[in-house]
Amino acid sequence: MSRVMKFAPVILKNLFSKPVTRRYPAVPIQYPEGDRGHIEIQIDRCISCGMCVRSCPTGTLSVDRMKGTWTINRFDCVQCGYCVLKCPVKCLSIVPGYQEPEREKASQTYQKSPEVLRAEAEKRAKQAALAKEMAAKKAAALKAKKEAEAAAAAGAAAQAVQSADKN
Amino acid sequence: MNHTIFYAIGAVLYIVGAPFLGCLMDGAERKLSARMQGRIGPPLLQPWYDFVKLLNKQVVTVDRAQFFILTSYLVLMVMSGAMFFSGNDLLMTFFVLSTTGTFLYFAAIVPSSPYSSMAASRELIQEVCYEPAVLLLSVGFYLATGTFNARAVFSQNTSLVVFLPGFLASYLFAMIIKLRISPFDVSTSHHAHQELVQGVTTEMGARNLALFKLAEWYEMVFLYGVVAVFILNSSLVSVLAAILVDLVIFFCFVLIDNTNARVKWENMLGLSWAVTGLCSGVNLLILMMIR
Amino acid sequence: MGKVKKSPWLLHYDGSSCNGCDIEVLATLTPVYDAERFGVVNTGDPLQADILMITGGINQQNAPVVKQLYDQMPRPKVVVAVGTCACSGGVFRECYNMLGGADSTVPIDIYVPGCAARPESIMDGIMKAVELFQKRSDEHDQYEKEHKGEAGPVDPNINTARDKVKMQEMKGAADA
Amino acid sequence: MPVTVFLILFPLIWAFVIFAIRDNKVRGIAAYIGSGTIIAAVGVLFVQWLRNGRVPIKLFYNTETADHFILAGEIVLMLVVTYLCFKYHKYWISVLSIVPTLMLAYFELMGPELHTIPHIYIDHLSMLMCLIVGIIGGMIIVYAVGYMEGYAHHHPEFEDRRNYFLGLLFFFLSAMFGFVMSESLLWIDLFWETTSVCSFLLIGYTRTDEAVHNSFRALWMNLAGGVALAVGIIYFGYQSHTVAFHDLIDLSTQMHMAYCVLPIALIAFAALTKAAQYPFSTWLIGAMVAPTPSSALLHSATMVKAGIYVLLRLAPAMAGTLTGTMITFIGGFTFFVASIIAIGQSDGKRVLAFSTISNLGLMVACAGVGAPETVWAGVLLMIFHAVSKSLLFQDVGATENAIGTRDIEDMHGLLYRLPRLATFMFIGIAGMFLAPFGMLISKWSALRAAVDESNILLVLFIVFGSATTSFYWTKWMGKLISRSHETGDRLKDITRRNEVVSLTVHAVLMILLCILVPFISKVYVDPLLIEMFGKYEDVLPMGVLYTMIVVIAFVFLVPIFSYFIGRKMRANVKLTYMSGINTGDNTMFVDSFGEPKRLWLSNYYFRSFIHPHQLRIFSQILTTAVLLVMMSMIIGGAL
Amino acid sequence: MGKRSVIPFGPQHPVLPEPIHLDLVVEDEKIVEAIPNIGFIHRGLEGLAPDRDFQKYLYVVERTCGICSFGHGLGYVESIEGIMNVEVPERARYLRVVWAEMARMTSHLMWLGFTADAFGFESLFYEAWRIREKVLDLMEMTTGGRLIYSVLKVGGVLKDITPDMQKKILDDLNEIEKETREMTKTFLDDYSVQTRLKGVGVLTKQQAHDVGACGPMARASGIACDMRMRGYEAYSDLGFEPVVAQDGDSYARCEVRINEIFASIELVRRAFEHMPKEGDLSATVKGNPNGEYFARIEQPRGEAIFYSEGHGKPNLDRFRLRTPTFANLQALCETLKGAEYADVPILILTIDPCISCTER
Ligand code: SF4
Ligand code: SF4
Ligand code: SF4
Ligand code: SF4
Ligand code: SF4
Ligand code: SF4
Ligand code: SF4
Ligand code: SF4
Repeated sequence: MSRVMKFAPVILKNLFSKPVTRRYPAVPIQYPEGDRGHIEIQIDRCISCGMCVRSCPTGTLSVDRMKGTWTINRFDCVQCGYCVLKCPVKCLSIVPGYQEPEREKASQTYQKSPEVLRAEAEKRAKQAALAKEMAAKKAAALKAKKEAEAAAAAGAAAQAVQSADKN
Repeated sequence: MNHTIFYAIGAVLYIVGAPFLGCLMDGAERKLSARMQGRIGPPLLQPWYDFVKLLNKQVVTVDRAQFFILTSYLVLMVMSGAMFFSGNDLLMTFFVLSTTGTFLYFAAIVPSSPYSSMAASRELIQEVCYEPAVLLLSVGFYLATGTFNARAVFSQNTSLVVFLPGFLASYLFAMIIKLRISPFDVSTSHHAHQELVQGVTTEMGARNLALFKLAEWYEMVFLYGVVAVFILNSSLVSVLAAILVDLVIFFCFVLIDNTNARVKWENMLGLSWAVTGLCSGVNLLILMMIR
Repeated sequence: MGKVKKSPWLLHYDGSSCNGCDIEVLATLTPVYDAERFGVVNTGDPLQADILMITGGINQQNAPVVKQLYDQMPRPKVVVAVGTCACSGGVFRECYNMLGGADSTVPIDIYVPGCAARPESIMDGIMKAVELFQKRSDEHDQYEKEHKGEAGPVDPNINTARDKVKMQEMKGAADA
Repeated sequence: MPVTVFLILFPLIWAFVIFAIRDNKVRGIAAYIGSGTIIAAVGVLFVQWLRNGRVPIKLFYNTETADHFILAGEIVLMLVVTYLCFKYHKYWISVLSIVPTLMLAYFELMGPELHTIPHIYIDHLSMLMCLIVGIIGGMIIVYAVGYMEGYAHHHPEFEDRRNYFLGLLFFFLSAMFGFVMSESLLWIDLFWETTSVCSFLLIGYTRTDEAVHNSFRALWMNLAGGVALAVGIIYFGYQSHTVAFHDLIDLSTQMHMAYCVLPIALIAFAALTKAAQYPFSTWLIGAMVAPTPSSALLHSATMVKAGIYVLLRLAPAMAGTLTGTMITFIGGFTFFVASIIAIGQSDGKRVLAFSTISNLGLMVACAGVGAPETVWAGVLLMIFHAVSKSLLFQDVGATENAIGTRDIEDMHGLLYRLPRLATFMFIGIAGMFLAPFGMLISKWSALRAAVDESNILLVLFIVFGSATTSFYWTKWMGKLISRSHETGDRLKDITRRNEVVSLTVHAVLMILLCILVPFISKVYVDPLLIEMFGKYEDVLPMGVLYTMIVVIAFVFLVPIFSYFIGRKMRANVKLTYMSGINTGDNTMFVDSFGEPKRLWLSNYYFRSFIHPHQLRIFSQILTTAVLLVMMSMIIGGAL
Repeated sequence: MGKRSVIPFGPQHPVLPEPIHLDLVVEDEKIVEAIPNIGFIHRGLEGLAPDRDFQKYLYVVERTCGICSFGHGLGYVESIEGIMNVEVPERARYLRVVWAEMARMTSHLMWLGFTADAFGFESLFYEAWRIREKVLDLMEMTTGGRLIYSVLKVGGVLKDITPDMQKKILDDLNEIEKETREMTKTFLDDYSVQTRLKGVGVLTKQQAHDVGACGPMARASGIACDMRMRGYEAYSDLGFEPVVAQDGDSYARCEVRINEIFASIELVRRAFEHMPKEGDLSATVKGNPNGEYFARIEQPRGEAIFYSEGHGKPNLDRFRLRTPTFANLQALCETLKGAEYADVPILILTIDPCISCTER
């Protein structure tokens, strides 16, 4: 007989103690620290390098360097956190809280602030100018080098002809 | 004459009130089960919400014949209950009850769908399990009171349970089977995840399922009503006692439901026949000897 | 015009998921989350279900199954895609065998993202689905009122002579 | 009253006429005429008897010549049996025929001087039997004409001996009429042996090894009963100097003559063999090899009822005696066990056979208890059983001709394939067990009587047996109504017109019986009880009657009503649930190889659970032991 | 067809959490024939290996399965580490063991619940899952995910378990152990449960050997095979002993898994004891895998084999995964022979099927 209804003590204990049910949604969720919920970006720190785009296993992310946007489709993201790991400037983070269920899948785009954009544009222009200068310098150097080489080659050829004559 | 009216009122009360009472009991059972499982559980009126929902859905069926068989099932169920509550012949009532079971079997087997059909066969096995106990109950009743008429209890000075403890035991056992309480919920379970999907109700959706639920409520009230027969006697206190006993049994059934694995039909058949044969049989023997 | 939203019954089908979301769907029903508080019941039977919950993406082989289950459910019905896989295919989107998210086969009403979708998130999804369910039920009632007394439509698939070719067609349709 | 003689002689002569006609068509017409005449004659007899105020008809007090014919008949039978036994090398069986015949001959010629008795005696019970034999027998012959045509067509491997078959049926009817109308036990014995031999010949009709084997088994078992019968008659004759059946009962019940105990026990024992009770039930199962009409007529509707008839007659004398206890036990046990074994059968005819055994068991038990209520139940059971079994046997036969098998599994969805036959079958089965129809009300009163008699074993047998009985009937019904495995192909109903006539008559009779139970009980069965017991009990109280009428109304009306509502219903038809891999209709699913596979659903048979074979052997051993012990107790007590 | 029924079982079936299909031929309810069919959940993730770099591919492999995603990640990184000869720091190795064992606990508790459900014991199912939530909470606290953890990387781990967390884990484990003991009594001793498990689906030692069963399935048939005996990661320091039972029936399989829960709790405790208090979490990994390697891991369901092959490019050329359920499906077919229909869910469950990993 002791083998029948073995479960009764547990059941009765449950009956007379408080239910273990978490009363969500009446009571909000308590996330532990470091919970992986969704990706946040400090967009202004982003350098639009595209590392995150390349690292994302689901191809959720896209970055437009010119417009200064960073786009995530939260209905595609698997919260793996690899983008966070790969971002060179650590502007990405994965924080508690999930994307709400929706009727439609929509992606979210983050736009850098105009100041940052402007600064970036300036930087880019500066860089471009610099690059132009460098390129010019390089071209000049190259030309000089080539000329020197050509001269050397001509000299060498002349020597060779001479030695051949000796033989 | 007074009495006839009294019993007619009993039948009418049953027909009108049983669905509500049954619904409440169903809800209470779900709530109590949930608490036993350590959770909050659905609201008390959940079965009612389900019922309303089912009636509001698109009427679907896999076989048109099912609807009319189910209606017959429901009507016969109401009828056997009404027969009982109007104090009619017990044995007759139980025979009609078994016909009711046959209609449920038909409803489940008519669409020729795999799970529904297998469940129907199991339903039939269940009938084989509980029918002897139920028929024997009326035999015991007859022996104790000299009539099959349920109203005879009111002319008894002592509660029948004194004479018929064995019958009560095997009837309660039969009731577990009939109410589809684990461990004997082999043909349909009140819980999800049955090996036979939803058992006999697999092919019942929307309105058909609502009919089935309604019939179940009627059945539940009827079956608990039969328990009262064991307790009631000519004194008024016995009414209270009957209600109390029903409540205790209700609680025990929920407890049993939550502490047992579903057995296989072979075990169910063996066990129920053994219990019926032993409890009712011995009780019957004693009754016949002292008569 | 009854309140139907208090009794949402689920049919859960596991498409090509990794299991994570399925288990979270089941966890939603267990004591700690206890979705039955809202009347949720997990029925295994499409005929009795109100909300089809699909986890995982869709592949060649399960597309007809999902479609079949969807068709068997009585109206009004709501489909919820649970998990990133069901929403869009998730990490497996580019696998050779995948057709994509659940919306590649049946119309999805609610997307519940997450890998795996948290039970709370699934519950939110159910809440949203329930509202939709009520709305559709009301529309359905209206429709019924307008079409009272007419004989109901019969599924054209029933009782037609069926052969292998037909099945191939079904498969083909799923492929397309 | 010449009708009685006509009823015995006409079929006898007609048998030879039929046998002689070679042309199938002509023979068919002759058979119709014959059966029509028999039914008409029974009708005439019934009317005459009613006109007479339903007092028993007693005839033929002096029958010197007839007695000699009877004796001659006995000897002819003995010779036939002996010849056949020798032909098939079953020598020892002939002993069972030779010994009693010689004993009877000695008794008749050298025995004591007997009192003058009426040789024909028609009371309520005999009249009832006449009606059953006449109407059902007549209809079955009509059916047989058509059926045997199909049979000869489907089974070219067997020699076509239709004339022999139909002739035997008529021959049997003659014997059966003789049996139920006779008062002289000596006459009864002859007719008894004749029915045994008819049954034997019909079982062996196809002359296959199996048929021959089964026919001899039937023969020896029935003959063994015959031996007991003969011994009982002779013993009784020597003790009381009379061989009237009623005298036996009256002497026992009113005079309490001790010497009656033994003959009653022996005759009851004989009845057990005829009614195919355990341990003698195997012959009835074996008899199913015979063509269906003979199964319907002999092996369920009438001949086996001869055993019941005898037991019902003996009922008042058995009440409360050791014999009664024995008979009740054997009957109750048979009722229970045969119904369990029936669950394990899928061959329609075998199910019917086991159910026959089982139902006969219940009737036997009812007779064994011997109280007015149980006899009431027994009589009603007999009526219902005769009609519905005859209907079912014929229907299974017709179905077999149409679909080529009589396996119940192959009757899946029969309602959609052969609506007419399936409906008849449905009616027959419903009449057998479904509340509130016929059989059930009898069970109700049997149960009550068993309780009143404090017969606990019988109570348990009835209670458990009725559960198992409804199991196998219900699952059969379920088969008929479930949707077909194929898609909507309706079969051609090749049932012949004459078969349909018989089936329809039976079905109508069945429905009428169900509706008219209270009436029949009042008008016929109650007087029968008065005649038998001198008193009658109001078996059916008014309350129950009213309830029953209401229930019947409901059971008929509700489905019809809701059927019409259902037809109008706006319903969306969906596919059945097949785990999501339907292939577009309800008959196939995609299997593990991606191919369509046909869904197939079967009933449960519990073969591995109840082990029918072991169970049969066990019950045979048990019942044999009980019979041996109790018979020796009875004999020991009597001597 | 006689008295046989031919019915489909699955892919959508409420007792099955995952789609698997069986063509069943039954007589009464005895199974005469059962032909399984899988593929409803096949994704083909192995085919993605050449398209993803080997670091990124880890996140795909992790999602082979949501139950022991940690184990799959572990097997994969082990195979890469094997190719590249990376020495994983000791603390990381212990952390890996802790997580792997906790994942095993969640898996087994989940399985207990499913099994209870398969024999129609709903409240027992709920109780098992209630306890499982506690382990999940610990997992979420330490890794940030409930089912998919993403804490591994080639060469080590990404997160640490702080002393506070460690204390909480140990405290909670005590409670979990107590509750599990209380609950599993029902599995092991209850009469009604025993009628459903004892003697059901017997797989003899020889059969288990012949069909190549692995994991608890094999161990319940008396074969002491457990990959942890190989001592990968930190197991060699923890005195690991495999849990074995002899009967080979469903009950034995249940017993093995129950005892493994307690063994896992013990292993976690020991791991915390032996773990170095400080230390690197990961080694630096340079370059790309060049070569091939087989890693063998004991998953909750048995031995999983990870094969990686690379040729010096960031992307692997080939990745193969042999999963335990795949090996055990054959054993399932063996046990289904002659079983009862009512046992089918139990038999399917006692191999602890994980179809999603089988089909990847
Ligand atoms: S978390 Fe993973 S899936 Fe989401 S955006 Fe980052 S890399 Fe992509
Ligand atoms: S990796 Fe970081 S910095 Fe680069 S684009 Fe992404 S978010 Fe911006
Ligand atoms: S979304 Fe993530 S957890 Fe869910 S099924 Fe897909 S891979 Fe698994
Ligand atoms: S491996 Fe198998 S499943 Fe894959 S494509 Fe080839 S045959 Fe098809
Ligand atoms: S050979 Fe192997 S690895 Fe290559 S495609 Fe086929 S299964 Fe894949
Ligand atoms: S598990 Fe084996 S058979 Fe299946 S795909 Fe992989 S290698 Fe091929
Ligand atoms: S690899 Fe194995 S499974 Fe595949 S075809 Fe060859 S033998 Fe068969
Ligand atoms: S069997 Fe494989 S996929 Fe399934 S849970 Fe285990 S490791 Fe995960």
